[in-house]
Amino acid sequence: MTNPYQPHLAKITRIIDENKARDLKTFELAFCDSQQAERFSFVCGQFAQVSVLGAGEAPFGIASSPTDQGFLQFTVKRYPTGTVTTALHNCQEGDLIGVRGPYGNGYPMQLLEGSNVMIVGGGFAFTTLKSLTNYILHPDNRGRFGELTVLSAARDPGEMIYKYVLKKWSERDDIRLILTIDKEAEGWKEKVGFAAPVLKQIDPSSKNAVAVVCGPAIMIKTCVAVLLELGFAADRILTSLEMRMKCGIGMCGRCNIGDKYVCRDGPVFTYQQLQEMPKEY
Amino acid sequence: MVEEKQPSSTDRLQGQQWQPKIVAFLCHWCSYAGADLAGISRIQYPPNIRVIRVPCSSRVNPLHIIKALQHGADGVLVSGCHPGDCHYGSGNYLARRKFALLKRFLEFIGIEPGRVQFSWVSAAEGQKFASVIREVTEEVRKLGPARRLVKNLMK
Amino acid sequence: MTEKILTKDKQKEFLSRLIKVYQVFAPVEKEGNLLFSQINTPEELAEEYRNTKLPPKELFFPHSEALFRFRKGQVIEESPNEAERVIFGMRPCDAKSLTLLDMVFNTEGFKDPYFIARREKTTVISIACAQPQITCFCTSFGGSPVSEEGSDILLFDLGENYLVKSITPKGQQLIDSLGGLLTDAQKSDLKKRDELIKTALAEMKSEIPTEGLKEKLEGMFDSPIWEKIHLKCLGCGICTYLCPTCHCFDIVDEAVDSEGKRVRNWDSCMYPQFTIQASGLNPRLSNKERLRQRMMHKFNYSVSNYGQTFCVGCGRCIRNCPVNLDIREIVKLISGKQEAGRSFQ
Amino acid sequence: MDEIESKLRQTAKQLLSEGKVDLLIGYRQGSLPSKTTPCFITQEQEAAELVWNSFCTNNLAVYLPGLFRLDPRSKKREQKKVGIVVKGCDCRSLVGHLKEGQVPRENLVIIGLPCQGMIDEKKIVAKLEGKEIIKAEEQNGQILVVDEKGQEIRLAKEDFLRDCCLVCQHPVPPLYDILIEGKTARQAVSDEYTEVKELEERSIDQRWEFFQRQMSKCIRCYACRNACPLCYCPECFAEQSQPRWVGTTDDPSDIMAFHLGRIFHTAGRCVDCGACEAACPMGVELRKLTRKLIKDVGELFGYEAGVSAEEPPPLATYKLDDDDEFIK
Repeated sequence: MTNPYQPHLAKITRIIDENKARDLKTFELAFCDSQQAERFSFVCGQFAQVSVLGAGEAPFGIASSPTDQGFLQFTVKRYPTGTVTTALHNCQEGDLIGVRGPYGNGYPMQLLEGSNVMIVGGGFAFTTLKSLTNYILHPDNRGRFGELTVLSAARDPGEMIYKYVLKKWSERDDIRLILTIDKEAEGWKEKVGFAAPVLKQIDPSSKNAVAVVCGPAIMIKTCVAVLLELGFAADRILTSLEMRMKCGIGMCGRCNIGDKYVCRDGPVFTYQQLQEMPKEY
Repeated sequence: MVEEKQPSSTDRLQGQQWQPKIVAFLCHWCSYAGADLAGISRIQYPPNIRVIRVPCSSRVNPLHIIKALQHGADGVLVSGCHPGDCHYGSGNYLARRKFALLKRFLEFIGIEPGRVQFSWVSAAEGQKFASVIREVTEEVRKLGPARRLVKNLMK
Repeated sequence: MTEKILTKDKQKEFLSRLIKVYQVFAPVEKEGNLLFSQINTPEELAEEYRNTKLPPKELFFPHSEALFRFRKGQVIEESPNEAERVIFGMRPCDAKSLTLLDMVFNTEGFKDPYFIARREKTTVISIACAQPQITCFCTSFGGSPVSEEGSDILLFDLGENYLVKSITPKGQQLIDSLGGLLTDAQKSDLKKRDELIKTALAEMKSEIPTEGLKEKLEGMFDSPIWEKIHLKCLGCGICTYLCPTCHCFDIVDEAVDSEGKRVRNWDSCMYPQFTIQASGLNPRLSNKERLRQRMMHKFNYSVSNYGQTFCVGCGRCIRNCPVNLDIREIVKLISGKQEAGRSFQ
Repeated sequence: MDEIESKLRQTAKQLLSEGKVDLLIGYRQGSLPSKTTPCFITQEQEAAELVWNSFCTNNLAVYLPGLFRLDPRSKKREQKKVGIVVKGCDCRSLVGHLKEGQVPRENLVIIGLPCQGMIDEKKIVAKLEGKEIIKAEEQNGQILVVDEKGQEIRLAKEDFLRDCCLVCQHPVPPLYDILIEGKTARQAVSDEYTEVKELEERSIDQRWEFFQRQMSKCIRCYACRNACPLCYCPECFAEQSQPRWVGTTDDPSDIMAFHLGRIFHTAGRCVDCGACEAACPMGVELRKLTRKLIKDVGELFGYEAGVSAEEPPPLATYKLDDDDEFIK
């Protein structure tokens, strides 16, 4: 019997500072055991339990794409009250940490394949969206998806994460990338405004399209309203939820919203599913 | 603090004495300066204390003391300014009440009186600081390794 | 499966023989509480009892348990290595709770190795209840004071004898290993057993309306009843810790200088920290949301997920609640069948 | 019906009908014969459900800080008027709340009841040796219990009082807006701290062993804390993760550390209402610890908690000549 609680050791090969406030870092990892690296196969939108031995473990969405070979990425925001996030931020390149997973359902590829995809991400919730975008853009997969539009929103330029990735995307012609920040800032040449009004400006066609929205609760709410207005069906709007989790495998009993466990039945839900769930998130 | 902390027989055979670990919470304004003075004046005292500087003796929460005992301190010393000398006016008077109660309470539940001690040491009392440390170290040494309230993480 | 007779004068020999082969756990009076504890002699078994203070779940899912240890950055795996065990003297409600816990810890997708190892190595010998307590309501949720569910062997106390019935192959194996200690049950014994069943069922004093409970709860997430029910709740963990089916847990690291262990501890949906996120966001802010979660989990969500209500009607939460917040009254209120002239608050 | 009980219902009804209180916290008959249960009434007709008898053990003051806490969502404080039924000990807890700024005095209507001592249900359960109580009531200073076999047992109330009632100094609430008079309160007796002294006289090893045995029963359900009117911290040190003061395991060291930390936090505040011990499902003798502190607070600082709302708390003040002997 495999022990689902057992973390597998991975080495931090790279740490990237993602924002000006330096409370967001991306950790790039490589499993110490190469067999484990092969066993860890995941789909975009899944998460893993990342642990610092001695501090504990916490769930984080996987920011790298299944198409990225040889490494895993997690982007972690540090909270003063978060034991694990603080411990992770104190780690250095070369340190060993534990990873178990992958867990959760991930983005439904059956639904996304063959569709035009509208991705909307706010702040540091962009992690699994980066994974999804990179997955779609991979030469092996690009043909299976329709038009790809990505909107990334941040409070200010300093908070815009994955700049090095966004830059690469912006140089391609098989993706439409729109960046926006809340308020005007010096040197900012992209859009200004909250995600929802900018999304309205972009006016993506809902025809044969699927939208994926991740971000702060208020952003999801406003963007979903715009999408519905644009004619997106409730079962073609996807989002990923966050709840406190311990086991990640549907046993510890805390991440449920109604009878759905976010760890097991989610974290990705359609807007239609959300409407059927109690508003407890 | 994972290993069992009993003096092993080989230690005794080799004549190595068990060394107690003592956590000393020293107030920044008096006792810490007193420790500094002892150092500058090259007054010898046992190397068994681990100093934690606190702004005032009243900053020390009973939980600090309990946690120290849980995680391997054989003794705890809290030292502050003499009555009347508190940098903040009355911190040490308040601390004195708190610790009078705490000391009785810990003894009541079965923690040996020598494990948790208190002293007033001023910035000018380098000598006194050294002698307090000598006394406390000796008393804790006599008690032997702390066994009560110790948390064994490998159990 | 067979039905045998164990005469009471041989009960001690019965236990002694089990103790030689198994680790035997049985209700023992310990510091004033009746608890399942390992016994080394038959005399340690408590003489007469209704039920234990703590449910048997702690024998499978202990309050604190090391999942693994770590030292110098290496994970040291703990293999759940349990001896063969017998639990003697469980009550049918508690035995049933084990089958519910199985559904949580032994799923198709994931297996909890610690729980499963203990379950596999344990033979459960239950004793049917002849005298249910005033707080017992097992029959309301499909249980019964003489239910076989979850037991490997069920005993009926016939006065001078026990009727011993094997329920599972594991139980049969244990009975077979006892050889001549047990004799075949006679017709008269079976008749006595049937009478006992009849009286036990008649003795059940507490029955609550449970028909359509799940369906009612589905529409009650925003019901004003939650505003009332929680008012006197203190938010302590007694009801969940003493519940045989509550299984929520926390996972924490206990370490100094990154040496230590990862531990699983009991946790309770009644605690404020249960759902608080690192950002400080807490979807279940007050006792109202927490108590609702507890009720919904037991009577609604569990039915969706496992097809079973997660309440076996043992009554421990009723007897031990410091403010007498009675789960039966909550169910009555949900069902709209609360006694007239009595406000719940 | 008991005279006090009917006066209480009358008073409650009047307060609610005249709008002097929006909510009234009292007791009603519980779901089990030997238990009452706290009730929160808002309608005048509900006043008829109020009871006052020897089973009103809960300390209702425990609910007050929560009622007036800043709502985490709206960031507002409730402005309702709350009536509360208090015995001597409950009232002293309430005085603690007033002193610590947890409860606005102007929002309270304190209904004081002279207490004749409350029954310890656990003592009756022990007396019945496993038989169930199907009826329990007070009759002329005696407790009439009917067991499940239909047998009537009369018990002298005095033998079944809670331990804290046996040493109660303040059966009459020291502070109230309305005092419901009728039966006289139980006579205050002088508290000799016999059981604390008995422990003090034992050797330190025996004491350690005694408390270790007590703590070995603890299952960390936190009922003692949640039942304590003075444990109102929105976040308890026992559950804080940054820093983590004590582990959440069942390690004896963690269990002891939790109780030490919690009980010491009630030093100079605990009024010996007995709520912690009554709430404990496992029978941990917590009052052995709380009463040691009460005794020492009295001896060292001449202070008794909950008697005056004006007197400063003993650990928030000092005297120049406080005990200095123990300091090197």
